[in-house]
Amino acid sequence: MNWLLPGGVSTFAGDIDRLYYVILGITGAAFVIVEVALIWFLIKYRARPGRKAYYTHGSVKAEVIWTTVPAVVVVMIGILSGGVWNQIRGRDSVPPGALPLAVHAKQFEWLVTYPGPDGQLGTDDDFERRNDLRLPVDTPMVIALTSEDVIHSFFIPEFRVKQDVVPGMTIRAWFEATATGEYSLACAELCGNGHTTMGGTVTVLSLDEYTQWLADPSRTVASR
Amino acid sequence: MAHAAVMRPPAPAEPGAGVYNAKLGMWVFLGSEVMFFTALIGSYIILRFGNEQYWAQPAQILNVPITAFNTFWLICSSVTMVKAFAAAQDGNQKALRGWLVATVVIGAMFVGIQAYEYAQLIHLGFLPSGYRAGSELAEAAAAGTPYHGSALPASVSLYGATFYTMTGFHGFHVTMGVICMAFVTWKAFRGSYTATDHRGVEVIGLYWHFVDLVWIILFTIVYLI
Amino acid sequence: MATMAATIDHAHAHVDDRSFLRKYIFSTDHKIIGIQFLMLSLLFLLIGGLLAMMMRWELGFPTQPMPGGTLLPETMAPGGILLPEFYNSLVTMHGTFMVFFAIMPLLVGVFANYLIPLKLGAPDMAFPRLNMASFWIAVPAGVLMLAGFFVEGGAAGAGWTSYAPLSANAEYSGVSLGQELWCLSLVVLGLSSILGATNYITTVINMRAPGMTWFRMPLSIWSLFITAILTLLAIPILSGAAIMLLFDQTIGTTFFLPAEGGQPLLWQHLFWFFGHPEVYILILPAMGMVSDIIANGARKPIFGYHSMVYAIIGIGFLGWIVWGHHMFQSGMNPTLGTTFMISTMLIAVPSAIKTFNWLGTLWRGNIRLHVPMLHACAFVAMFVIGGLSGVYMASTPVDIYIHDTYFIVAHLHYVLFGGSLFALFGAITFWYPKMFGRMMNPLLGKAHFWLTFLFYNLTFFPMHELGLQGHMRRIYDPTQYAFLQHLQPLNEFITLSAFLLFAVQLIFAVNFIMSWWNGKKASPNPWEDTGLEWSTPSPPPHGNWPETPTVHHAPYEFSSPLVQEDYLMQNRKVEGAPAAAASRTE
Amino acid sequence: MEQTEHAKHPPYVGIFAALAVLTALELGVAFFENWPKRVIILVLVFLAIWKALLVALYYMHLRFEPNRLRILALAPLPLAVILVIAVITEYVW
Ligand code: HEA
Ligand code: HEA
Ligand code: CUA
Ligand SMILES: [Cu+2]
Repeated sequence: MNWLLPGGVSTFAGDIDRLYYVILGITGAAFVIVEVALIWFLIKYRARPGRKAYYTHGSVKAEVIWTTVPAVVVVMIGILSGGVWNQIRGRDSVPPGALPLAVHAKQFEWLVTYPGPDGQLGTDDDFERRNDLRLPVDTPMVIALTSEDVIHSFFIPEFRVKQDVVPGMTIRAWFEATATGEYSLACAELCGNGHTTMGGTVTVLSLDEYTQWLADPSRTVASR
Repeated sequence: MAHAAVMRPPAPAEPGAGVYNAKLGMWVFLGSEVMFFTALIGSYIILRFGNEQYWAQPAQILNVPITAFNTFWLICSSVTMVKAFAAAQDGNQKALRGWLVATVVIGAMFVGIQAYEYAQLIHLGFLPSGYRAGSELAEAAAAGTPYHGSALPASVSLYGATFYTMTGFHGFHVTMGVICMAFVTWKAFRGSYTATDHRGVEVIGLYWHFVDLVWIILFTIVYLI
Repeated sequence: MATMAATIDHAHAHVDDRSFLRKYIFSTDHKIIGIQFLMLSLLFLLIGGLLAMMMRWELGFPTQPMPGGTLLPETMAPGGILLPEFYNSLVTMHGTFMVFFAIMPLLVGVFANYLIPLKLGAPDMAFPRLNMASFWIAVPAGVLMLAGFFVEGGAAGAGWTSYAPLSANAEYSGVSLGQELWCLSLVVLGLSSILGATNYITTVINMRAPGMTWFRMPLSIWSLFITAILTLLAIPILSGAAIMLLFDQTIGTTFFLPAEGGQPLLWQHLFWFFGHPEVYILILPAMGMVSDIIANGARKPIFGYHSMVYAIIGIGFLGWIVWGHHMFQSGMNPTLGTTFMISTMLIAVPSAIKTFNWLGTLWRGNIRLHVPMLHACAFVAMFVIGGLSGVYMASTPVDIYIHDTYFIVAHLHYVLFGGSLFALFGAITFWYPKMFGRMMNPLLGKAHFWLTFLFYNLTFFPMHELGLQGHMRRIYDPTQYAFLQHLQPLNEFITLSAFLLFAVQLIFAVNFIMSWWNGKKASPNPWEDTGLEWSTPSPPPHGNWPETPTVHHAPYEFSSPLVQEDYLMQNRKVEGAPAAAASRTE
Repeated sequence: MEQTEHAKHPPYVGIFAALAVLTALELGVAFFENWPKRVIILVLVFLAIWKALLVALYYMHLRFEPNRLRILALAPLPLAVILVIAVITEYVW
């Protein structure tokens, strides 16, 4: 099995994973430096009879170095992250042409409202599916998340999407799947006794398969 | 816990903060009191900021005249308190006792008046959970008829919740203060406070004025705004 | 400082003629109170550990009857199979007990109490009675929390963070009384902590012995002082929030319920505004005591003492403006998220200063690897792992993926167990002789250390991997999810390691209890340390010193050229030593 | 205020009077119909802060305390402000 992140299949999975590996590199380096120095000192300077430790109260030069270097590094990480964050969550990050879906969370299921043939939510050809999220590939989707009762969290690992669903708020989350197939939808926020069972399937279809399905939801589509 | 600090056996002030332990301790403790009221008052400000529509006009539900009097009354207890402290400084035992007794009495009456106010509001139908079903207020709100000037908000559950929590915990603090103050008064009658060492009076005074100060804020933001 | 001596004579008769009850039960002696806290919190540590074992069974072998599980009542584990609702209670209570009733009292209740007067040369705390009150208020708080397991509906089950609305309305969780007890208990415990903090702050400011200037205070005292300030200001926020939550549960208010304008997110903001300072409350004292132990072990003054102090203060301050990093995915205003990300990142800087200064202290030392030193070094090694994993979560986009996964669980155990608890094992071994007059057995100590270190890492390091695979936390049965099934072997492995980890704690328990009567008698200064507490007998008499010691030196004068030995105690007068700084309060 | 500086006791009764007057003022302002709510709120808060200051400075005699203690007394306030401001931005976003 893949010991690092599982393959991502959304437009910003790439950015998130890249960021992750950057941080992995930096913290990995910091980790090695610290642990190696620690073990090396413990061995090299272990107590020997008749020897006194080197009497010093420190060195300003050293202090300055190991204050500024981490400072610069973390600020850098911060700036990198900020950029990606804005693409995903920024005020006007949702792409204009994104297709709408509504997901209503309640103990312990996901109710997905599809716009129906007209592609408009809130019209009477809307229809609902339980724990069954279908969406077209390579198409930005914007999902209006609402909750019936408690806080749930809308989590699709492969899409690197996670957004808490808070009762009393309508939170918009958007993403764009980059490969067709079956993925899992999970609830990532403790929401009661059934929390552990609050899963669903995510089926990514080609755009025309999706539109056809919207027109006739009874029809089951082969998903690959 | 003010009295616990007061009960410390007398000792000369150690350098450090430049004030003696009990006084420093009380100020430190008041720091945490500030944060406690921050949690309550802060939540009130935040919730109200987002939900103005759920707030009634000042004096629409709340009884401002009686509370205004109570405010004045609490300020009185503050002045009697400092008078007691001044008397202690002058070593004037008689005045000290007199002012302390006055403070205890006024403080107790403040709590009494607040209890009366609560009873009145609950009778009207104003509860921590909002309107009491079938009450005068609930009916007026449902009918949308003007009540003391304008129509009542559809719901006052947040209004009630924040109101009773803030004023209730203030009342609780006053009650604690009265109890500790009674203890100090009792010690005063036993002549425990001299012109040179009257820390108990000063420390309880700090707590007392702090509670008064909190009320000054509460009265303004809860009853008048 | 005649006045000071006078104070002592006044406050404590030198002949100790107190009844058993006043001496050991309702004692106002900070040393006894510290030991009382030690017993109480070790008990809760044990309970928290046991709960963890049950959780691990469920996670390793989901929905299989737990060995001995049949002993539990039907409402928890019918036929030995844990119920989901019981699992939620386990997680919640495990977190709550470990944070509020084990680690926090161990660090603050025990060592602030025991060390502050002894290391500052004070006869006792500023308010001994208040100190006693703070302990005897903590006890009922613990009882209230435990009671949750025995009441109708079971113990609180909304996580140690008790997010509303789940925690605010019994309809959602099925837990009513248990959740109310949770709130009540924390309010009571809060009072205890606040009284304690008031006492510690006053004592540190006002009761330092002559010559004990601010910058002659050991780092343990500095960190305990800053911790006390954090406690003083953070705990009331939790109390206030818990009270509001209690009202939502009981008298029908709607602070945190979405109905009519209530704000579920407000609870999260209040909780984390308290919660992040809280986690620094849980690490700062550990850092301070580790500094003491490392200086002692390396026989060297702390490298960059002043910057260590400023780092502690810096962490203490920054801790207040980062709470939002727990709420990146909560639906919080994303712009706010960016701000919190930057402030969170910055906390890496003071932490870096401390880490590298510890290394600097070891550099060219003459290192004695006694048991406390082993734990102290493990602290550095493990805290760095936990700290660095914090940086991943601080990065908002990465956090989208790892939030509420086992990556978080790994992080928090690396900082809390690998950090705080290792430091505590070290500190307990280090000050045990002062507390009980006997040494703990070094062989058992070493065995306990190495086995704990091994199984600890085997238990918690793989959790990072679980997190990376998207394994959510607080789930009762991972096998429910297709994308988690391939992780089950790893879960089983973790569970087995956890059982072994728990088992080897027995060594510590045995060592701790047995050394009490058959441990080697301890000299006043068994570790050849420089602190004031080592200048009085082990255990110290009531009142600590016949008369107040005077301080002549900085805290960590190891291997000073001024003296023959490789340690120079703070209160030892030597000719040619740099004169005491002007004022003791500069 | 200057001459009271040297008086043995601060003018406690005078401050009491001031507090009473300020309270009366507040009541007046609060129900002053033809002012916009915003202005009223600002004025009220301003007056309340004044009252609070009088109590803290004279009745709690912070005015006569060493600076250390004043700082200690004011320390928690910034935190309170940070909390409220940060959370309020939730609504304006
Ligand atoms: C002792 C307790 C403790 C400590 C000290 C910390 C320290 C830190 N924590 Fe942690 N944290 C917790 C206890 C703690 N945490 C707990 C209990 C939770 C879970 C709560 C819950 O949800 O149940 C949590 C959760 C948590 C989250 C929320 C994750 C989520 O829920 O999505 C985040 C996010 O930013 C975070 C970040 C950090 C950071 C940046 C630090 C920093 O302080 C770390 C700084 C240290 C270092 C960085 C290492 C040393 C530095 C160097 C070696 C220099 C080189 C480094 C660089 C150049 C980067 N923590
Ligand atoms: C300091 C804090 C601390 C400590 C020490 C531990 C210790 C352990 N924790 Fe804990 N854990 C938390 C704090 C802690 N935990 C928190 C805050 C959470 C989040 C809760 C939430 O999500 O709400 C959590 C959650 C958590 C989870 C996630 C549950 C979930 O999300 O579903 C898991 C899963 O494996 C786990 C496992 C363990 C294990 C196996 C140990 C083992 O290390 C336990 C080993 C046993 C001991 C350490 C006790 C030994 C006893 C002694 C040494 C006393 C000796 C006695 C005498 C001397 C008389 N913990
Ligand atoms: Cu819904 Cu967890
Ligand atoms: Cu945090």
